[in-house]
Amino acid sequence: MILKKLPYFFRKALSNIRYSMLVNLVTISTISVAILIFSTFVMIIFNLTNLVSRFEDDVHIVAYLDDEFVGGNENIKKNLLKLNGIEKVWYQSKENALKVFKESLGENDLFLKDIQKNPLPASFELRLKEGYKDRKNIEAIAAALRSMGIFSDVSYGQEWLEHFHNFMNILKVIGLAVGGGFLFAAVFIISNTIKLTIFVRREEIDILRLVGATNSFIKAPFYIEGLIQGFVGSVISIIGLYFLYLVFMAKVQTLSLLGVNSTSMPFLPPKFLILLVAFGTLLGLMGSYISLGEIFKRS
Amino acid sequence: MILKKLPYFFRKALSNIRYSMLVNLVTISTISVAILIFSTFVMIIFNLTNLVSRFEDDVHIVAYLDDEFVGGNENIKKNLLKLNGIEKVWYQSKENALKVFKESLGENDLFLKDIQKNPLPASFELRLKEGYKDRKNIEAIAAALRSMGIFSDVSYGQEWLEHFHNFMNILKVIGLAVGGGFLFAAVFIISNTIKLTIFVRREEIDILRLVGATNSFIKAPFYIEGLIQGFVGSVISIIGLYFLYLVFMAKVQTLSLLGVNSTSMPFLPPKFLILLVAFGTLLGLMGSYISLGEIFKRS
Amino acid sequence: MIQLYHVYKSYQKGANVIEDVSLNIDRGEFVFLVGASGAGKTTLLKLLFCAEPITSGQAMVNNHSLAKINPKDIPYLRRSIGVVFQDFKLLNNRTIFDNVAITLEILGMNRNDIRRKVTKALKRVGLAFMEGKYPLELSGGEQQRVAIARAVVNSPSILLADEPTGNLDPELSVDIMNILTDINAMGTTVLVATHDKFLLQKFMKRTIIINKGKVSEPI
Amino acid sequence: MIQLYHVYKSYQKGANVIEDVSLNIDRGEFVFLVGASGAGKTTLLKLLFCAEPITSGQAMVNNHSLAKINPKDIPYLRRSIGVVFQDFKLLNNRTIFDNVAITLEILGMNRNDIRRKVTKALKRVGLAFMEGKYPLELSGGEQQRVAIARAVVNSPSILLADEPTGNLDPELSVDIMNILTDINAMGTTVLVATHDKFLLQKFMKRTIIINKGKVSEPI
Ligand SMILES: Nc1ncnc2c1ncn2[C@@H]1O[C@H](COP(=O)(O)OP(=O)(O)OP(=O)(O)O)[C@@H](O)[C@H]1O
Ligand SMILES: Nc1ncnc2c1ncn2[C@@H]1O[C@H](COP(=O)(O)OP(=O)(O)OP(=O)(O)O)[C@@H](O)[C@H]1O
Ligand SMILES: [Mg+2]
Ligand SMILES: [Mg+2]
Repeated sequence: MILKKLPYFFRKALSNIRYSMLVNLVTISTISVAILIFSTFVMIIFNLTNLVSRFEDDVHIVAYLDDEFVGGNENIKKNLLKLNGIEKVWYQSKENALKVFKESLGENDLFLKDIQKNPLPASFELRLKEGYKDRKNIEAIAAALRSMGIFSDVSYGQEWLEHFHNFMNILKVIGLAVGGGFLFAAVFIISNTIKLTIFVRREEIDILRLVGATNSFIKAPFYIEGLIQGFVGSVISIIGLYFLYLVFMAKVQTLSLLGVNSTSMPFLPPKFLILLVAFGTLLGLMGSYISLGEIFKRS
Repeated sequence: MILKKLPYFFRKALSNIRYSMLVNLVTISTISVAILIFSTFVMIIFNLTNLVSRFEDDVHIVAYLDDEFVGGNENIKKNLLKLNGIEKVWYQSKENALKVFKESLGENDLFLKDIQKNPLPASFELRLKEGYKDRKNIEAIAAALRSMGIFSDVSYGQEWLEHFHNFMNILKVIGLAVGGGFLFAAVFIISNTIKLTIFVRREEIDILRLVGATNSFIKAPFYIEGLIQGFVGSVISIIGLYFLYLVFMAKVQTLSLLGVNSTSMPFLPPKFLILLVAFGTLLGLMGSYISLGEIFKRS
Repeated sequence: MIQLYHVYKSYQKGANVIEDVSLNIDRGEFVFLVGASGAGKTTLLKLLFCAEPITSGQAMVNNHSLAKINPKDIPYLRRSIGVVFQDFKLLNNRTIFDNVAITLEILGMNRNDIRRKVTKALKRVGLAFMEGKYPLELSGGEQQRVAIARAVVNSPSILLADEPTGNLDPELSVDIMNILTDINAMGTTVLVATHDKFLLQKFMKRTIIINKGKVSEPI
Repeated sequence: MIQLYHVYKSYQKGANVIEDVSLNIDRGEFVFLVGASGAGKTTLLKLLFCAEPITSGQAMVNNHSLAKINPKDIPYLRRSIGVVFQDFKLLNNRTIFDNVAITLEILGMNRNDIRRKVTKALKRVGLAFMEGKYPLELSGGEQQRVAIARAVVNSPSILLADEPTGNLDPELSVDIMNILTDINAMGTTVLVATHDKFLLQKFMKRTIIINKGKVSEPI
């Protein structure tokens, strides 16, 4: 019944938009700005997550071989690779370790002049598979390594991981709070604005009721109008976001900050854009829905 | 003339608010949310600035005395204190430096076992006065120290300062961009909303004109209404902000993140709150002003 | 068609605007409702199409009990009633054509039928050439005629006309009344609230007098 | 007081709603303006208080030239003209009292004088007891009388009444016309657009006929 009338309601909604152009422009632009704020936030979070996942790429474990242990390192390597979550293993001999250390000191090797015995241990560096780079898995692997009894020490940047974990926690709290706040603000502002636009047309609604229109007949074009407003608003906000992004990247490049570029800070991928538009459209629809509900209950 | 009528316009504005309660509630709540977003941002920036200034407190310069230099360090200290921007100077002898270094190594002093000659230099640590902790002043002081010719090296965390500087730059760009964005969004949303509320009353405006009201007579109550809306809206948003602040602090304390507490993250000081309310009030007024201008030009 | 039985209506407690009205209007009747300003004519009509709830009493309109009607049925009751509102109630942001078409769109009629019927109704009230204009571009009398066209376009089973000639000159008033009698002749029950003594005299019909909310009929 | 000289008015190009109207109304006159629906009565009145600009011609109202008036002077011209609008134009969110008081508030009158004058004007139209109500709580005729009260409350030098009795019963119409003749007797120039032949006959006054935008006077 309602579905059959959809084309009619769509036409009506479009002509309503035409009729009250000013109000619609105001509404759509408000929706754009509200969603722009929210989507800017989404983009920032998205890039932060990207950045963080690149930090995570760096995560690795170093297991220092006990000086007293004697045995084929190829054998150990094979055993290590059998562990869960290990992608690659490199071996570094005692001699190599010293060489690297000396190189890293450069000319400041004040202390090494007088050394007689190589104090550095041989070690295995373990790269982890995707999905095993979180704290829990790392600690499990480290424990497994220790239990092998052939390593004097297992190191995986415990302290750094701790800090990182803390940082991620703060980020999560702030992200959720701020994101939730923005979301709430967007929903609130959009539904408020739509409430006003519907209020502007309360007379129209009253008249339609008096001449025998059912509630759903009156509401349907408003729903569609809200839907269109939400859709157009969020598409505009994405265009705006892209524009802001370009401006920001240009600005950042002239300041040449931290080597930020379009690979290290990409625009939102299409999936996100589609989600944002869907979200905006839904908001427009919900805004109409809630406001109409209130206005119909009132009278 | 207009001023003499102010009490009348005020009464009129108040009764207008009473007459169109729904519209005013919508407007005021939208203003609150818009300003809440902006003021949350102001608070974050405020606290970040606070935090950063505590980082700055740590800034100091270490000047390493040339091993070949022989002379009274008390004398040097006096001379150093005469330099611009120096607050305090500590002297650290060669022996002391080695002791501290040994302590910092703990049991891992593999390399030190065989050392015959102390390779560490004596040094002066310089604390800077408030206002001299920025990059420019630090470099100037460092240059002055170098030109004294008695130091083998002057170190002030060049690399750290560089990073800090970069970080501050990014923060500035993002802060300005985001802050500007929020500001724009708040102004835009508020003036849009007020535009709608005035549009709701366009008939009233038309009628008033037809019965001989001057433009300023019609506009004045709207200005005052906008002013009141902006004032009430921003006061509400500050109450909301305080509430959010309390919730956030509680949340942060249960998670015991980074030792954040109400001293390290205070609420906005009264000066800022007054500015925010003044800003919101002004926005309300401006919103009315702009919207009325547009609506009057239209007809 | 329309039956009222001890109907009362008050907007505020205590003050009865309609007081103990009992009334019977048969299918196909043509009735004038006359009374001074503020007597309760508009209120009485509003009760009939559920624009206001009755305060007490019993009323049947087109087989719906006004006292017990389900809110969901109100739109369907209203569709069977054409109303010419005293203040027209046109949609200012829709064209004249669209204003008249509303009644038919609500019924889900197809576009061709709508066009045909609306054009005919507008022609009948002498405004065919104005279909593209907007209400505020029309004179008072023209707006009133649009309101009439909207009310009659669907040949409703009941037509309630509240002061339908208040803004019309005597000649046009007679034209409009002729339309109403025509539609009445085709079966519609018509109830016209009016002040116009001239029309009352010219069209001798059943007349109900309302005075301070109480009705009476001259014999 | 009012002088029109070859005045034209068209809303769209080509279609003259007022065509070559020349007219002279002296201070203190009482004039009826009659014509069919859509003849241009409302438009002519609108020109006089600058609600619409004249398209061409010369016009003087109360010593203001309508063709050359400075937009800033329009409010002051309007204050000297009381207007009863065909569609009342009441402010729905203000009480009846406030609606009538507007004219006086605009003039910056003090509150006591306003109270006195408004009460008097409302009493005159028989609505003193309704001052606290809102327009939408009034009957059509009551609203019309509020509009009349607002127009006369300040004893303007010109009174333009557009169909002021369209929603009133004959007895009230005569009452209202008496108010208008009273105010006229006190010096106000009165111009009444009406369809009501009964009033024309009862109050024998100068009558201007307007037909498709052209005016003429029966001799
Ligand atoms: N919504 C309302 N709230 C309160 N009182 C109302 C309302 N509507 C009408 N009234 C009052 O009820 C009385 C009857 O009003 P109604 O509109 O029925 O009169 P009417 O006979 O149509 O008069 P008119 O010929 O002037 O249109 C009036 O005194 C009016 O003030
Ligand atoms: N704003 C407008 N735009 C376009 N056309 C208009 C406008 N206002 C009036 N008209 C047209 O001008 C003509 C005269 O209108 P006007 O309102 O002056 O008539 P009137 O004599 O007052 O009629 P009535 O007795 O019905 O009120 C009408 O045909 C109307 O359609
Ligand atoms: Mg009535
Ligand atoms: Mg007219």
